[in-house]
Amino acid sequence: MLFGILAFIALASVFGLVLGYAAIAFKVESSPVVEQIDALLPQTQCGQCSFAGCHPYAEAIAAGEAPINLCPPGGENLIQSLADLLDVEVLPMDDEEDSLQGPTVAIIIEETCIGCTLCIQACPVDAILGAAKQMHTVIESECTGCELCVAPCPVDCIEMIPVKQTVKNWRWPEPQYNANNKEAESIFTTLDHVLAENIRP
Amino acid sequence: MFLAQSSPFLKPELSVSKMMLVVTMLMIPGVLTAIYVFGYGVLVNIILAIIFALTFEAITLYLRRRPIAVYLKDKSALLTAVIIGVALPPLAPWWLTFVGLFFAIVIAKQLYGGLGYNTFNPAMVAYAILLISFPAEMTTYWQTPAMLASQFEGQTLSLLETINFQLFAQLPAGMTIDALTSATPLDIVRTAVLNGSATIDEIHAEGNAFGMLGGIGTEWVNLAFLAGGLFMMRKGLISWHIPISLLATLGFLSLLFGSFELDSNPSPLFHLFSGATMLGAFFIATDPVTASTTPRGRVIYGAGIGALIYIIRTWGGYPDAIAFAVLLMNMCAPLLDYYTQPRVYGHKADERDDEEAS
Amino acid sequence: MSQPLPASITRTIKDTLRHLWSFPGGIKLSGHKSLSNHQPISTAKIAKQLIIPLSQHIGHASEPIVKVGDKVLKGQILGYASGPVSAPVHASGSGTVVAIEEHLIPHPSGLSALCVFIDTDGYEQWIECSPLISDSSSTDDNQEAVTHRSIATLSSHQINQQIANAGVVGLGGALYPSAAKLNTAEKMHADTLIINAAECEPYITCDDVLMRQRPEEVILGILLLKKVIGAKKCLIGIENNKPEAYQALLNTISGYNNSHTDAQIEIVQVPTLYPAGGEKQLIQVLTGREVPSQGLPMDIGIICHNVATAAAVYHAVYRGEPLISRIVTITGSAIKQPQNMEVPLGTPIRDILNQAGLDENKVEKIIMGGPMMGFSLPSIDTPVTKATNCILVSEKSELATPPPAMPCIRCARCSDSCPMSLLPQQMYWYAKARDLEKVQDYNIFDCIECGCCSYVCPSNIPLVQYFRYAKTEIWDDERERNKANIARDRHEFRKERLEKAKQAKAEAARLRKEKLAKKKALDAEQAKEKEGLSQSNDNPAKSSSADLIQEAIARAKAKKAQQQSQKKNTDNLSEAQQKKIDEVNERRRKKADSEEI
Amino acid sequence: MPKTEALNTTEEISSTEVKPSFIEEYAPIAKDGLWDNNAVFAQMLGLCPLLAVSNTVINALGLGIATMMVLIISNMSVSLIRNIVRPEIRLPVFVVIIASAVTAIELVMHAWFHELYLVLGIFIPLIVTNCAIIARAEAFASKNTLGKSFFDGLMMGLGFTLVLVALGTMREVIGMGTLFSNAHIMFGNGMQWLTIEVFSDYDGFLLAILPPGAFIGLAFLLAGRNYIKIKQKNKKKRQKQQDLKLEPGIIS
Amino acid sequence: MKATILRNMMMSAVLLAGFGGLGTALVMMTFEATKEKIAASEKANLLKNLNNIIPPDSYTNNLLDNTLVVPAASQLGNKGPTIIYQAWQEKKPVAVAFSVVAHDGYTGNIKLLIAIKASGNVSGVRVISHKETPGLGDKIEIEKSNWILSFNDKNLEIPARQKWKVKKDGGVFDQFTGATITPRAVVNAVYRALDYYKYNEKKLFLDQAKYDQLYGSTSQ
Repeated sequence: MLFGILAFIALASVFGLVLGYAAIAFKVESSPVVEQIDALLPQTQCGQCSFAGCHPYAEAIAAGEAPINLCPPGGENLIQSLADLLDVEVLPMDDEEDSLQGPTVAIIIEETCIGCTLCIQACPVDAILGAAKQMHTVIESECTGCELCVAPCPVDCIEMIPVKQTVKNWRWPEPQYNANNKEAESIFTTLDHVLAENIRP
Repeated sequence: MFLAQSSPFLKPELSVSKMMLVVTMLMIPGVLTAIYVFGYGVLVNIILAIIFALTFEAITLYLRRRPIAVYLKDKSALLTAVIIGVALPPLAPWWLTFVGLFFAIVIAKQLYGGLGYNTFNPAMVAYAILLISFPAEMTTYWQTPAMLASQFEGQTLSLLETINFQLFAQLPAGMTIDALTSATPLDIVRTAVLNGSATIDEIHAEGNAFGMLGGIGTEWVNLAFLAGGLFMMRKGLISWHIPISLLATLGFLSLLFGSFELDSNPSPLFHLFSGATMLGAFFIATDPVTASTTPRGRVIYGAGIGALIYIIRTWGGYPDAIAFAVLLMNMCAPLLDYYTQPRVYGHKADERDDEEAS
Repeated sequence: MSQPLPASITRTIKDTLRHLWSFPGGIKLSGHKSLSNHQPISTAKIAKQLIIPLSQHIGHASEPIVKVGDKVLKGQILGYASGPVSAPVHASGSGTVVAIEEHLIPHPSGLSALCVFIDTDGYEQWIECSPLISDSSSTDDNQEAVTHRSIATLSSHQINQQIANAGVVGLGGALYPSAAKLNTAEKMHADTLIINAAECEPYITCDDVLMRQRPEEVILGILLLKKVIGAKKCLIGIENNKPEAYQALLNTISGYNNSHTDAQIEIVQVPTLYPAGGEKQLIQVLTGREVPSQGLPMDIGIICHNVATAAAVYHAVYRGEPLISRIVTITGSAIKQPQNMEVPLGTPIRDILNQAGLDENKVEKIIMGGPMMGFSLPSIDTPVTKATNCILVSEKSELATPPPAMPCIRCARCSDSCPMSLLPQQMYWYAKARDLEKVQDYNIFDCIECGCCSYVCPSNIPLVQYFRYAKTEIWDDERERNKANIARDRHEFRKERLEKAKQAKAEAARLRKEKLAKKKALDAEQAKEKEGLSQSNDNPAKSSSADLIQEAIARAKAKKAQQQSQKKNTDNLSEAQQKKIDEVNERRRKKADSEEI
Repeated sequence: MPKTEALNTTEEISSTEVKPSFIEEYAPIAKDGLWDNNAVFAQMLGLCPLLAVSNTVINALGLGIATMMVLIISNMSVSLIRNIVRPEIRLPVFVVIIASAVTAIELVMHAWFHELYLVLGIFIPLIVTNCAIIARAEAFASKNTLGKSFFDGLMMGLGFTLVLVALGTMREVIGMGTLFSNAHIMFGNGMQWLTIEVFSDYDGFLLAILPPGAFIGLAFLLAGRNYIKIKQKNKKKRQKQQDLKLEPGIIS
Repeated sequence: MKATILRNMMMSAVLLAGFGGLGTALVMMTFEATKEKIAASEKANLLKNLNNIIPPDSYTNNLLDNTLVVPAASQLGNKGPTIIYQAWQEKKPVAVAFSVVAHDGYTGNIKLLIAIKASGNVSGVRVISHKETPGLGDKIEIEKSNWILSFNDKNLEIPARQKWKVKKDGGVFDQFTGATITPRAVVNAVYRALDYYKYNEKKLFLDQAKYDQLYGSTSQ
């Protein structure tokens, strides 16, 4: 009986030594998961997640302080890929109304702009050009649609317009019609209807 | 609003509904033969099965809030029902069919997501569940085949008497269930082999198990299903891979082992033309939803079923093995699909050689 | 060209009949070709207003060089090629430019693009054409010899320049600028020219009638193409359901083959099996070789052109005419007189439908291209472009309005019929789940969108649309990712800039403070000197705090340096991303190539 | 002694600030263990013994109680030592504790519930590997006080036992048509009267007793739970929507 | 750095060893405390099983004390020695109990415990273990069916030798619906046991020492 206990103690000590060594020697410093999350975020730096930008939000997610569904620009797809990355459950978008809009860009209505540079200071990606007392303009290709410039404008000359669809960035719609879909029938009738309308001379 | 709809615009040549219907139609020769051999019980089974199947399907579709008409029209439940109807013992009581169809349609099919989403062949799930739950009923209610009955002056039932027995468990006066039924050839062989009580030759001499090709009576049913299956293959409804590899493996194994122990191993022909071999090879194993989909995967899938049939028939606890073999291979199908992907055009040839050249 | 064939030639040709390979999958379709391939090619009336899109090809849209109000002649250049992969656009009728604005174009999206509107004057006045070789069709006698000698005298660069100027693009459907393609082929020393005359899609007959009725244009065009590339071999692949076209080409070739062995052109009948006319499939059938995935036919020494492209090359070189018209098949049971029509580009489709007789009561669907790969037109007010090979107007019973898709039953008919040996059933699951990575693992970018899978699917699942959807989603994702990376860089840069500014400010403030402190200290010292040494302890403390600040600055600087070095990393990363973008572009181009059916 | 004093004072401070009532503190633990975070329903832990031994109510009860005992013991011990163990040897120590508790319980059962021990067989030692136990040690006991840990072990064990018994009831009634058969092996011969024949003359539905029946039964239990959860969620949503509808009125 | 590692290692080792020792000690203590009770329970269980087939009021000795180990015999179907439990009323032999194995079951061996009265009649039979098909062959268990009781008071003469078969084979014992092999195997095994008893009647009531002396030791 005593021998059993002693043997067990000896064994436990050995494992204890090994574990005690491993705990310090093989310590992993910090998790690169923040960067992985950051790479998925849309980088609009819009702050709609209530964090100061995409990277802070990524840090918060990694630390488990923020849910994954706070990013309207990333939409459902982002939630899905974050859920895949972190192996957590997919959550519905936090604020459903916002997620419905497509991507937008800001434009400055040139007649109204007074050249106050407030929007330039607000832009997180330096996508607005202009100098004091001069008309400003948005570099459309660089604009992330974060809307941060809209509020500071004293004359309300900035508008968000949807990104223009062209043949180049057009995407095939996902097929909608399947037998489980009660609307299937109506979609087909719409389709026929549309075609018929176009044919009429 | 313009709604983009993608090509192709040609009318599709086939629909699920048509496919299922044709397959069901091609089972008719086999079904008729089975009715001739095993009496009206088979017919009653099938009709009961169809009624139960459609009812269960409609109810579950309703509960799942799916369009009932659309899915009832796909006729997959019909096919499942007919397969179960043929597979059940001819004199099975009605509640056996009822329980079977409940498990087939509700549990194995609809709870998995309905047509196309079930991992396991519904008919075989039903059969396996019935077999392990009600082994006595599943093995005893086999009416003596017509050939044997006439030979040994056994009794048969008329259609009305059959219905009366199956629905109300009432036999005409003076008849016992023991006199009506007899063990299936596979059962006889299995028992004899196990007990070592009789050699194959002795069973031959007794004349109540072996027909010309396979089991007495069942050989004709198998031949009829073979004919239907071959027609189906010719029509391109099923590919050759699964049935051929299944039958080849089963034949090969029985030949191989048969050549070692002639006394206790029946011939390959017996294995191929007894039990539900042909039904299984052409109508059950080829169920598209649960089978492997790649060409090489299908060959392995068929061969696996063939091997399992032989193994279970010879060393297993139940006489026939189609259901278990099919279910076991159903489990492997996704894996097979993954590991037997054909080489895509233009990709490096070192992975796999071009197999589907035709 | 219709002289009887000498027996010797027939024999040599028969002798050289090749061994044919086969491709996996494929489906048999009823052709519906006899609807339209018996009538001679008619000519479309010039429309009152031509709408000429500036982008009728793959690559950059051409830049307009005319202004509203300009008078243009037929064949005059409207837009010049704006990059290495681009093609000029020409006026297909004389008249006045009335507008340059967006208009619906024939595209599955139903979106608009920039078009030049020309009100025609009806005079059809040509600009001065400058052919490279004078057309000698009038002098029937030694035509072959003259032509050949003429071709031989031209340099391949000369011919290619002419082709480029004429705005010739791949007319099989890919619309890749031919000159650019020929250029690459020449550089990569492609040794085999394959002419795609298979035309495997049902209903379409424009290539068929072209070969039947103008075989010499095709053959001369081919000779020119061959000359440009310097190819040793030339194969024409034609489906065996077009015996007349085959015979016509054979008759024409025999003359050329006879006259000069260098001109060896082989014409090969391939079995009628859709999609035998797919570029990759045709190459496989004719040579047994496979175009590597993500690669081009040129990687295996092959270049593929369509017969109509060859004819366009002929027109450019022999007549000096740019590509301003093309043969369009107008067919379908809702058309009263199905036919092939030579249509000036930019003609509204409504006009040619009216000319062919549109049975309005019957019309159900109007499709541009074939029923397998075409798309339903958003409107019939869209113009005919270089891509318009067929207008199919169907009646109700003719084509399918797809019934609701049933669930996939994994019958594998799709993978059995796939000419690329893909697994559509798997790609469908992942495309539906929008698992874009998995879709790519199943090689979605090898899909040629031939439509076989959708056609054979008993569940009527719009598989091809799922794949197109997945592909465009993947491209979109890549675009988004690139944009996000750029945005991240810019954001980092901005943060850094702000930080710098802040530091500069702080530095300035500190300096100011220090100065002040020094001054004070100095004053104090002067005052203290009188008081004695007791307070000298203060000084070291002060200096130590100054040290601390100094240290902090050093740290900040080091951090900045680190950040900068990090920035370099991101630069590298973005380069990798740039590479990815390039890859995507490459893939897109290749995909476009493969569409040439 | 000044040390303890300091401790006392801090405790007092925290307790004077917000002292949650006993129920407030312990009700969530109970709800967690019994429903919200049930070992089987929510965490899907300990399924192996669950599926193997739930063919009759008595078996289920036996294993359930054994598991509950282990849970309570391990939770309490872990909670007691939670401040001493270092993170790197945390798991081995927990495992040692659990294994000791299980072995002790096994020996006790062997001695006093011999027949039950024979029926449950291998599944008693297997309690060691029941992830539910180490999960609770890790997730709860190592962070909470003794009292709470004890209560959590009790509730988790109770939750596990209840599911086990529910499954056992289903399987026994459907499979054999009886309830509490073999009651004597647990409660002694005097309790044989407890056995109830639910259906007389019942042939039995073997599937329910065989392993596949356990899976199907568990699936139905889970489906039932999900159904209830969805119902609750929908109700909450509707409530929220109603609240929202009321809001604009207040604002205007 | 090194010192911290060393310290950490020591701490972990001590802690783990401490808990290991504690746990083991606990187990050891329980083991010691329950050892006797476990042995007693096991004995009681065995006795209970034997009492099912030998009425406890028919004998006066302790069955577990009067045992005899006999060598393997073909009739018993076992490969190793078998334990014979003897029941005595004072000095009068009452019955013996021993196990028999049937090898011809449907799926594997069936192990039976059989008690035979001194008169040669079956006192009782129970199935100890089997692998027969659930629902078919498992009716040989007393929990599933009373069939196994049909052997009680049968002997080699009643029924007659050729009637020691299932009904299907022309005997007197019922078979169950759907299964003949299992009951057939059990009937055979019981018959063999009776046969064995008849053959060794005298030997089986000897005590171990006497048996060894007469027939050689079995305990090698």
